[in-house]
Amino acid sequence: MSDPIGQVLFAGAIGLVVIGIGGIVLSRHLFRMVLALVIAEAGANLLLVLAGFRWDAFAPILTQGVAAPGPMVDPVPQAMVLTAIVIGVGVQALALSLVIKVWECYGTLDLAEVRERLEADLAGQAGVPLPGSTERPAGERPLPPATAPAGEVRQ
Amino acid sequence: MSSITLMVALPLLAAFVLPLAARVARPLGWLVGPATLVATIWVGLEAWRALEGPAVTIALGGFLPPLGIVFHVDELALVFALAVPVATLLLWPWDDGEEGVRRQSLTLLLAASCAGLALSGDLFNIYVFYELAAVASYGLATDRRTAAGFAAAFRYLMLSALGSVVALVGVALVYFLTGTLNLAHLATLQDELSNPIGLAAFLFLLIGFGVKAEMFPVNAWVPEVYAAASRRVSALLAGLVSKLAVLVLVRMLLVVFEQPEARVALLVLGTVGVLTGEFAAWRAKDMARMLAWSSIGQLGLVLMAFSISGTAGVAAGLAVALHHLVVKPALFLLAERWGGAIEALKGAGRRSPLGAALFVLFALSLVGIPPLPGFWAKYLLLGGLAGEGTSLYLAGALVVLVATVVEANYLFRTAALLYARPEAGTQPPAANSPLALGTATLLGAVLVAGVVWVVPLGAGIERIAAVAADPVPYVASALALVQGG
Amino acid sequence: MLWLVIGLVVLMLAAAVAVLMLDNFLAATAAASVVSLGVALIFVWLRAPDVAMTEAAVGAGLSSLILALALRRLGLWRLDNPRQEARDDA
Amino acid sequence: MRNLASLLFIVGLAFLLLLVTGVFEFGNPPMRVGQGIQQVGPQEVGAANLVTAVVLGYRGIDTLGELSILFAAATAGGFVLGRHRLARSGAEAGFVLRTGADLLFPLLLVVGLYIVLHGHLTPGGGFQGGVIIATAFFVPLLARPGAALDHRWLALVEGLAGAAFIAIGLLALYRGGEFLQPFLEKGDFGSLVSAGTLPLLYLAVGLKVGAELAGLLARLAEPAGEEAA
Repeated sequence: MSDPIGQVLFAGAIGLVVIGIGGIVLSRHLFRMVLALVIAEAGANLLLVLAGFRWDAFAPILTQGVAAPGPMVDPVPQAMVLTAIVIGVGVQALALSLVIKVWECYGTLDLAEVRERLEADLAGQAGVPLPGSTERPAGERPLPPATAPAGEVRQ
Repeated sequence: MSSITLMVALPLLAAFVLPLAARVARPLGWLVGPATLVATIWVGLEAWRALEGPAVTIALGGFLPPLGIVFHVDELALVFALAVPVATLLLWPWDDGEEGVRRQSLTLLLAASCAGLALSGDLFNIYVFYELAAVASYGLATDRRTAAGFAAAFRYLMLSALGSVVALVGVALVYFLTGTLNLAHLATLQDELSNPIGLAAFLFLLIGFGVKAEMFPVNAWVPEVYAAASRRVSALLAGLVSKLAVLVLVRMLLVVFEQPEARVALLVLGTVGVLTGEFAAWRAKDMARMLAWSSIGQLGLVLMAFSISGTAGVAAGLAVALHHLVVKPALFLLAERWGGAIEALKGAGRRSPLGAALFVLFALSLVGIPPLPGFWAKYLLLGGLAGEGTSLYLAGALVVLVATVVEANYLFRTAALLYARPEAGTQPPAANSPLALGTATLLGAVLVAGVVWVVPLGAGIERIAAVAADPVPYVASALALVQGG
Repeated sequence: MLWLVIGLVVLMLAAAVAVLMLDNFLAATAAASVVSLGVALIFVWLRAPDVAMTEAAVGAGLSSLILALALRRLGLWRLDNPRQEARDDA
Repeated sequence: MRNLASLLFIVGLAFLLLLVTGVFEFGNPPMRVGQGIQQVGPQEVGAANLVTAVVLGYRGIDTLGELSILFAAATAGGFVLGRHRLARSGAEAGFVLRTGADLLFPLLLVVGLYIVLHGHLTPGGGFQGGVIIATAFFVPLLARPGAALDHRWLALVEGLAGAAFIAIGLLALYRGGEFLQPFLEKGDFGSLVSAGTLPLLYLAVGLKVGAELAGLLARLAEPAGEEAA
């Protein structure tokens, strides 16, 4: 409450988390969902480091033969954030691999269209009519989409 | 007792060296995974035999709690830690080739992380193992390599990653409040957690870890992934991984967050999950998604059971969870070639009498027909809900009864179709593979054994629950470690 | 100090909103790395040199590289405004 | 309808978070665990960088989990993207980029290894250094799109480094300690050879992370050659 810098930093961290989560939930483009995830993770990491901060304290690194010059900030949240950052990048890389594969298969990155195609595919696999449609699907769709992305890849 | 860490370390080691071993000699690569899992089971059994007193805490790296990370070993943890390698072995992907090796590596990583979830006594460590389970399961969810699989896995990943961020915020809040992450240490700091912020932290963790537990608002991925992935992977995710996520939530509820509001949150979310899951399963037109929705309903029952306070709640939850752990993988295995439209199953029982008979057995137990174990599980659940006495819990009991009727309706409808006369000119689907049928038969035998030994089984569950429901032994074992040096 | 922090936080939040609003994905990716760099700078001030280094190397560097490679593979790597073509696709 | 529900959820989340953090006092954490580690950490682990002491000592199993997550992500990424295409044009980048890449490669490698090996003394360590090592192997790929990384070597380094990390942990268990307990002499506090097994663990982390990320980047960059043609 007391300190304005702390308030600003808290607001920043929370703002990033909320913008990121909002982006994941509201985005209609798969790639933008991944970008939003990057932001949300950055915000959560910032919040975690804030949990270990102390005024007038030093970085938790000692030098040879010298005792700690004064109070140090908490090293534990820093270690956790190190872990969280690396985990986040791994998840991002995997998410992007999946985005690339979805693009190769469906030729679209629009969330609504992908969901539609997904529902159609699942219904086709199972051999049941799509909810809300009267035509029976003809079975599983071939993997290359009707609108081949080939022309899009090259510029 | 320190050797219990091998339950996590060995599968990780095997996952790392598996690609190399497979390159050196194919049979070697083929052997690494199953051999490791067998060794893990042996380690777990040894640990159970050596377990003295109600609980033991292991300081990883020799760093005493609360500074270091601990593994907390009691019978509840051991039951699930042992179930992990056993279930993984039963559902092992016996494929070959480069992709088979990747699949096996991911399965081993999943097994290691699940064992870690069962044993770990540190909040952030639980988060790390949870993420490992998540990443491994995204990979496994694409194992059919269909377009639908990739799309479903992406949506699953996004929802789960969102949950992870929320859980991380929850961890940060806990750290803000207390400055520690050790569950036993947190248990002694109740005063600092019993406030609205502590409750908010619990809700964040609940939403975060609830994704894998198929909890109500964050379970949209379940039907898509289970329909798009192979049945073996669905069985693993529905049977095993969801239970471990529930176990993590339960530990937090029992040891750390003792507010009554936390229990109510779990009860409400579980109840909504039961209702939505069972009715959606009733409306489903294909077997895979029917089982997926029914799994959501069953997990709702588990959450409801664990929201009951005291030993009765843990006993009921444990019974429902273990029952589901046996039944759901078996049903998914039976759906290996029966995963399509339910209507198309007409007469399938004639081509595969054993499969149809097993389906009926599991369906009966899932609905809760005595004397099958499912009945006793639901009996404990209803007794516990009624025992709480408040109107909210009584409403929950009512919901369980309604859900049972719905469940009976769709399961028996399907079972009747299996024995119906096939329509002229159509061919009922082929029988399942011998491997799937054999595994399902094994699980059926376990179920029947549960009928025979229901009394010792019930006593065992009561004993485990009595220890787990009480935070005192949990804290005491950590204290003993610190004081004993 | 306060104004510096306020400026940095406002810049980060603006970049975060830009990530969600920009039509050009290359620009959105760049904005995301601005967010990461801002967070890294704040980590330095929070006496967390290890974390700042990781955030700069992994969050801003590696993550942006991965995103850029994916953009190239997805055919979204363009400097002009893609809105028109996006309409055509749909 | 769905958007409305999502918006409501987000607004609720923001409100809850703002409410929650308004209560905290910034810059004065309870530090129950942090204080303890600052007091006993330097003696118990012998690493000058306390963050490294926590990452590899007190929370060593977290780091193992983190390594496994990267491994899982790389494995799953390979599983998703499938076999890499081999047929590619041999078009090379310009002279400047090529020479620059040749010069950069050893430089990045040395810097990366330096950061890895000094992780227990100064900021940095296996993960940061590993990223730089991965970049060292990736830059030549940008300069010579025709060249391909040998994924078999990467897999070998990756597997062995990961196994080494666990083996060091298991060795401690075998010696009668706990899994991942540091052993070996603690050495002179603050010198390169100190902190027992920690530098070895960080070396394994650096190699594994470097190999994994290089493989991941190469896989994602694959069609680049086609485009350059």
